[in-house]
Amino acid sequence: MKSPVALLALFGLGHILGARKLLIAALLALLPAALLVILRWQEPSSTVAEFLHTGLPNLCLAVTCMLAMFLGCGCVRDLLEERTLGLLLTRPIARGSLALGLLFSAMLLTCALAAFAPLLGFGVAMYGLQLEYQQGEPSVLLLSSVMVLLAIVHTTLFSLLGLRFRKSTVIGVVWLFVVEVGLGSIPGPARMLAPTALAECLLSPNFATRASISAESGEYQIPPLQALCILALMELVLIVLHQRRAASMDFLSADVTSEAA
Amino acid sequence: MGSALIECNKLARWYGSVPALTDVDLSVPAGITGLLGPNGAGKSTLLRILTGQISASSGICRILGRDPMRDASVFRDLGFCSEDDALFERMTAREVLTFLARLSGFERPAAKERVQQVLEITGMIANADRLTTSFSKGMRQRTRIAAALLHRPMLILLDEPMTGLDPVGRRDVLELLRKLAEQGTSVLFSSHILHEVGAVAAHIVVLNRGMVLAEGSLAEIRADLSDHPFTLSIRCSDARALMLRLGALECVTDFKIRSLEHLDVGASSAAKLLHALPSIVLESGIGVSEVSAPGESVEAVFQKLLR
Amino acid sequence: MAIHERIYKRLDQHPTRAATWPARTIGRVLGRQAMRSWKTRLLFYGAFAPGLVFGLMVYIVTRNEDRILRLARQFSLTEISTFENVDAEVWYRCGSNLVFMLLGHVQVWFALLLTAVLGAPLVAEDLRTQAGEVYLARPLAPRDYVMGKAIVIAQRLFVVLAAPALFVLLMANMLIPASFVACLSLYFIVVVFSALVAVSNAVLMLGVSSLTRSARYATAIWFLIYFVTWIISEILVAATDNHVFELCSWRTNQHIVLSEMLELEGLHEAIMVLPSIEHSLWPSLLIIAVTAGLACWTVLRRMQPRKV
Amino acid sequence: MGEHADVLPLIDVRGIRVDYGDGLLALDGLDLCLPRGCHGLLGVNGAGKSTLLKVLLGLLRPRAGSGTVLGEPIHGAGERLRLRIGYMPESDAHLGDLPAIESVAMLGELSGLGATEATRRAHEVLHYCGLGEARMRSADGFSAGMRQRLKLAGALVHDPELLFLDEPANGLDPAGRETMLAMLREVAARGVSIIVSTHLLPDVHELCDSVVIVSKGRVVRSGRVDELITGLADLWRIQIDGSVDAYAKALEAEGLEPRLDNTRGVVAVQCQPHSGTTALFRAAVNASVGIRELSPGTKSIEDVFFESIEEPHGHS
Repeated sequence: MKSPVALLALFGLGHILGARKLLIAALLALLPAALLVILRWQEPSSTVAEFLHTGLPNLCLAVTCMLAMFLGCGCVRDLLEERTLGLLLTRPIARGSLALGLLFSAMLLTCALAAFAPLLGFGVAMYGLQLEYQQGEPSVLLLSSVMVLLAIVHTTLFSLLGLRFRKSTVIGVVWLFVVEVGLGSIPGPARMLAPTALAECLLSPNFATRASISAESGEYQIPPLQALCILALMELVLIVLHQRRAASMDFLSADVTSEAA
Repeated sequence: MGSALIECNKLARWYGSVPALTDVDLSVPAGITGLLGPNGAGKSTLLRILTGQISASSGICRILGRDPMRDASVFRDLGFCSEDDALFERMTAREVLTFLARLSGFERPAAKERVQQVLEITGMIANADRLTTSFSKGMRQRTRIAAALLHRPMLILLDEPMTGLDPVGRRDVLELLRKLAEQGTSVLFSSHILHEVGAVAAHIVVLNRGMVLAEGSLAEIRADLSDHPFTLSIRCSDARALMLRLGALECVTDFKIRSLEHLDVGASSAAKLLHALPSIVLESGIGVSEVSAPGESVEAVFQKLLR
Repeated sequence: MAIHERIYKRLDQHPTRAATWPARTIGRVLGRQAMRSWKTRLLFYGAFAPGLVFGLMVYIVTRNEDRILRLARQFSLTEISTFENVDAEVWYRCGSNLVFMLLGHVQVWFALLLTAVLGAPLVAEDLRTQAGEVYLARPLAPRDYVMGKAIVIAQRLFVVLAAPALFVLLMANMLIPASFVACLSLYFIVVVFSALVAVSNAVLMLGVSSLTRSARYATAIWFLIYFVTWIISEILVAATDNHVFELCSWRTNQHIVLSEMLELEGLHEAIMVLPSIEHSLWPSLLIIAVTAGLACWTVLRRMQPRKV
Repeated sequence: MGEHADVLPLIDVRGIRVDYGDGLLALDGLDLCLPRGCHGLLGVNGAGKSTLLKVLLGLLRPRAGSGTVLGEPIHGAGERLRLRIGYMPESDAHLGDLPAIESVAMLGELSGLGATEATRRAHEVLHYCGLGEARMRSADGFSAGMRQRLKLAGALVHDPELLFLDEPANGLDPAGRETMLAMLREVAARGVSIIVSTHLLPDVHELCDSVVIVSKGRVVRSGRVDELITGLADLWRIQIDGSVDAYAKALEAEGLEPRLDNTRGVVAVQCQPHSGTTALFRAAVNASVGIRELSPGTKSIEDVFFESIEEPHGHS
């Protein structure tokens, strides 16, 4: 018997794929490739190679964060506001696995798009250009896998925000600014609280990001393995919070309280 | 599981400082139960707590012997059709029902066949493969009732199933509820259209301002309310003669002659009087033009309760 | 029941003409309502803080003139004895630099957030609850509805952008009377720029808000448009050093319009890092106008009585 | 109101066609001509009632068809027309966040009243609709009944000559319905023409003097209420204490044909004129059931409604 979580994930995925949201998410994912097309058209291959090493990772980090915010905030909250969540709630599925299934639906799409963006970027860059790699192997697989990891953590985080607050997008944007951009650029151990900073540590040997710049200047640096463990731990904590929040919250859309007036 | 399907004691729920439900004690037996009450009496809140969508501020509620919020397995035997007129968009009715059936634990072939059955029961076969966005209110309502029937529940809860439906739609929904009851499924539904609730519901719960005003069968509630159990007002050609004949029945308690053609008969048991009346009228040959029980209609009971 | 026994009084003279300015009514009433939420009020009044800080800075600079001049001489910036005999051209450049720092770099962030908070639910909520019918059942055309909603955003945005800059300019001119004549044209530029940004942001936000039925996604799309276009232009300019790419960012376009109006080329190398100077005013204005027009067309198409 | 308004028909439209594009014709060449006064608009879900109201108001542009409302053509910009019409939509659009007094005053101003005049009128109308003490609160906190009354206040603020009401009593409890009907009766008495689209047929009986029944986008039945329901005499309405089917069979044995209404509790029987009720009682004895209610009923609106919906409508 197919597990309800898988069923819900596929349903949620199908639901998003039919919506206009997908158009905007797809545009975001095509962003790196589009930029590379313009670069290829404008510039000699040297700047393209240089961009692959420095520009692309930072761009992909930004794209993944925005994708996760855009798709993550709405995966449970949309159904609640459309009031169709009641149809799912009254099925013999524990609330935890219901929330997990819907979270996975958003996560599946975000990870797919987050992984696809750098791949397409590399594809566009490499096509018809005999570009031999300099400066170490900027392997695209590493970039894609790190983007997937980041997408998982961020989708869970934004889904949790979506469960907790009604205006989760504004809070999501403020969070991205304060933690990812702000906290992430402060040298020193505090940086490691921001998932993007951890992702940069994973990328640092191959790609030029904030982490590699601070590594050259000898500041505090975490080996990739330790960064991976922190990310995994962070994801675990977020999942547990997500489940507990889903299990205990009142699935009540905003304007129901008026009934008691 | 005791005879009562739903047990609540001291159930209360507050939205901020506004009390939606205050210490509700309720036990609902099998069969069709009507949940009555003015707007804002807390009917929807009670149903949301019973289906575990929201938590109760205080008090315990058991449905089919289990806590709906903690133990999701209760939904194997419980169906719910909410008041919100919402369905998944960009899907056809059949796809929505197949998905919900799979969620309720049906395998793919079993789900397909059960969805076909349920579509037939609710008369939605013709529109099964049309997108839900183009559905009228009546069709959406029937699809959501179908969704609640998928897993052959023992108990089905419906929140205002008839609101916004046209008379044809309402007749079909009532017909459906009656058929369900005959097949042994218990039904609890809330509604405003009183005479339809009165005709269908065996057991009635009246809520007002978050408190249970009355609970029991229509006759019980009537009995507690009116001073003597049952009064029948008859308009006929010769009130006096009819009074003499009816006097012979032992269940008749008193008479009041309004006019030569208008007679009020008070009786201890409604059934005996009603069943005896036709034969007496035939034998006496008195032309009876109108028989009515003014205090008996659900509206009358409701008005008395709410005053 | 006593209520319905009251008599339904008819009006003695019926309204013969539709309201002359329905948009203003909608703007006034919805604007007042939007300001009732404490989050919006916090954001609105918070936006005046940078203006005060700049004003204080100007006050400090003018109060201890000599120490500032000695410092300037050390860095061999200018060879003057007192503020009084600085020529008009330098005053104009200092003033415009001050305005650009405040208006361009600080107030624009407040404008960004305020547009989202005020504008996102305006059309999205109406589409969700079909409240458009309530407005359009009145004798007004869809363009009045759109203009009314745009006024709600533009009015407050204009105040948030223009007021602090004008305050700082006024403060500087009062403290240093000589600079008043030179900076006269700055007042005009501040007002024009604030109006341009207020209207263009408002109309673009309404366009975005009419795309979805949930204010949450309208906010998300608004931030995505703002930041993605900015990141694209930054990356492309950095990679190709070709400044035409700056035109594809909503934020940079507005910056270019401001810097062109203030003719800041002269100051480019001396004092601050600025977006590059080869731009002319008209392409940016054209892009802003076209985007705003497109957004306006989307909203109107969405509110037009449907042809069925 | 101009003299000519009394002569002109309230609504005179021909051949309205509306197709939402999902293969179903919402309105299929509908013709309607109504004098001033109160008219009920009846029909099943999706028969096109709301669509018709929106077309007459200019919120939807029909594919075909033309006509006039209050003398104004419906195809024009419609601003002059919407000045004289009040519309109460079916959707729950009540400009939620605004306080009731401000939203009604704004709607008044949009309909051509001056600012102070609109606010004064808003207070007056809100008091009339029974929202006097809640008019300062924001509509989000209103109950279903209060929201319906707020929508009515919004429709009445500019004192329209014609009132379009789409499901005014939707979702109201009996007390709420009673108050709404009383208000509408009072408004109609003051000379305002009303078009009510509703499902609650008893309401139509009390409020409207003529009825239009729409089915599948066409007018299938229209006429004055009293004409429609006179029909045949000697119609009896019986409520049974016992099994309804047994009684129905017994009646058929007596040569009468019973009709069950939608709660199956009430049986309507058509008898030969002046044959009295003995046959009914005899059937009751044969079926050994009790008669709880027996009343000479004229044909109710519900019967007319079901007749015109079910039988293939040849005549309009």
